[in-house]
Amino acid sequence: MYRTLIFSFLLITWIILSGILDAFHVGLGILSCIFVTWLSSDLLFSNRSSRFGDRLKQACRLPLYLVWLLWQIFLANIHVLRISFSPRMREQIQPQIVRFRSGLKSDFEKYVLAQSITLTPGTVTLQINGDVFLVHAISDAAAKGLMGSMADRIRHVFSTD
Amino acid sequence: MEIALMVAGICLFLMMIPIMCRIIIGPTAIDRIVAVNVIGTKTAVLLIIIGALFDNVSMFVDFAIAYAALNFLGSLAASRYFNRTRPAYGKRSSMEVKGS
Amino acid sequence: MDEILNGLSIILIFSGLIFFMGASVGLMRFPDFYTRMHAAGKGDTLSTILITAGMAVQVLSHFDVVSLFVAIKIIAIAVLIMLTSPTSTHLLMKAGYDDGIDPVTSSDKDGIIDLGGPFIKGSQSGDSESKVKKKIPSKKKSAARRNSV
Amino acid sequence: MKVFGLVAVFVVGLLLLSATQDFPSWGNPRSAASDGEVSSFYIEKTEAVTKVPNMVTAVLADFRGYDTMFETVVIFIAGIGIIAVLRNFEGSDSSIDYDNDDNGAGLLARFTCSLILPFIQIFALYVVAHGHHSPGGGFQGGVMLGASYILLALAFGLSKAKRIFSERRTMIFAVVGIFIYVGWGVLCLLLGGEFLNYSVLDSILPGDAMMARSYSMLVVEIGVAFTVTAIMFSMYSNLSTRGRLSKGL
Repeated sequence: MYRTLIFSFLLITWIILSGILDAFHVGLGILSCIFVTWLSSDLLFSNRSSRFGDRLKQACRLPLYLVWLLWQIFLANIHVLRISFSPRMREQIQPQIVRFRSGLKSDFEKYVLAQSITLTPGTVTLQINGDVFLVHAISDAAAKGLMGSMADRIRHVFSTD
Repeated sequence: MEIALMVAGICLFLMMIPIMCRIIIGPTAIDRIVAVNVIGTKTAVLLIIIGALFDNVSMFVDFAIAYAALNFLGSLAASRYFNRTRPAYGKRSSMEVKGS
Repeated sequence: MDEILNGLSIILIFSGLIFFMGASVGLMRFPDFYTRMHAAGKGDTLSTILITAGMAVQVLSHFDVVSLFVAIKIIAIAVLIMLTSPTSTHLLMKAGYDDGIDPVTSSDKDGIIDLGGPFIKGSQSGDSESKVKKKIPSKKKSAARRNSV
Repeated sequence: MKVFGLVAVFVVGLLLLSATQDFPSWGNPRSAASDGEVSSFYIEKTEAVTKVPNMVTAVLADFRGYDTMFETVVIFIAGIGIIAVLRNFEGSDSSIDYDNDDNGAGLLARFTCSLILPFIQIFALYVVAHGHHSPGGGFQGGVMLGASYILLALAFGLSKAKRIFSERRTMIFAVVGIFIYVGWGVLCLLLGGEFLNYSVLDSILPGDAMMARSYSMLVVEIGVAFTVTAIMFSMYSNLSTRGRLSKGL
């Protein structure tokens, strides 16, 4: 079932890449997609136990989160831009290493949280040990921002209800 | 429009110069790799702009995808190399790593 | 219509260039490699997203199926970089941290600051301790002091 | 020693720069490269004779098929050479368990790689299959496909990549690539043409003689891609483990 899904993803990718829609090239595409599905379909969707309805809900919630994340990335860049052009830069940054527990269960949630932390204001994930995140923050404000709503939002996106 | 793209490409190239300075002055090896990584990402973008200038984006976009993917491979390999060779530097101390 | 799309794409491309300028200046000016990583990782991603979005709008300005596919490919580059750039930032920073490059910290912030957690509402464990900052003394305090701002 | 190297590089660079004065000026239509009989033949006849829009691919895989075949063999020999120099069978005894030490590059790298890897592979196959229409072909696609397995080995540890690309299978792939290429040429011989003269294959392929050449180029490129992929991965795994083929980079 998941293999079919992966196959259709890959076929869509092929058609977008190829742009030639005659029988010969689409046939080659189908062959290649079967080949790649056979080779590496175990890489996508590491957790195969969840039902398709849950997946669908998650897929619907994810774009909303991504839009919010894009806005946060924009803010992050304004932040870095202001710091790097300010003449008194050394007073504006308070580099520090903080750690916290996220409370997220599955690995993929942790992955999304770590990537989001790296993309958003002044923080970069340094290490993940089990549930404990070690984060390098560029200023006090950025470190405080870690306690915001991000983990909650991710929890909401990947919750099964 | 062509002039705007030309200006954008030239600006992109000029802004790579400080990053190249960072590659030269270091001071740590990882600084240099970060700078190379940034230049690699921007080269992918620059390839698209060049494609638009030559009026052949559909060809250049393939190069850009390949470049972006291989760029990630490079930084992944570099980070694993530094993790692996850590015993060569000895224990955690900043002095030995600098200038390497 | 064409003018609007062209103008939009020029605005996107040049705002991307401004962010890239921030990244490149930050890469020069920041004091240590951890902070430089912030400039590189973030400025790079957003400027790439903006410039590629601008180019996609530009390609779409004469609309047909082929240019739609090309635009999707350009957006795919942005997605690829959005996935890989934070990962490589994290990996390189982790490699530096494991290698023993000491971060430059402000004078009252050396060591690791514990923020507690978990930050999920309704989570049962560890709430009593959450949001209590406590400092853990660093083993290499002297080294960190030497580097402090 | 560094200064000596700098001087050597500088002198050689000056020599090369002085040689550029003899080049024809940029875009000169009367230069030797574009004025000759051969290149004008390629430029005028390629699309008519082979039905391949991309002239470079046609020259590479059809008109100069011998050249490309031996380029593939050169790559194969390079891989064999690296194995001959580096492969260290002493380290592979079971007393030292290197594989346990190699657990990849962490959670983030694992997830990122598993998200982008299938798409990189499909992109590589696309590059192989569309050598006729866009820049690309066997060498480029093979490099991308090999790189995808290097990525797998870097992110998940070499043992995971070796599950698909064991040493034996790598060498079989490399040989099969060359075998496809040479075998296709021999097939031409058997059907009464010259070696690598694809136009006689129209009796077994659909379409006329020109389409047969077009399809044959695809087959040949697939062979090249096989060899390049296998040798790329073999080179990486030998170089990064000092020939032990365990414990990754």
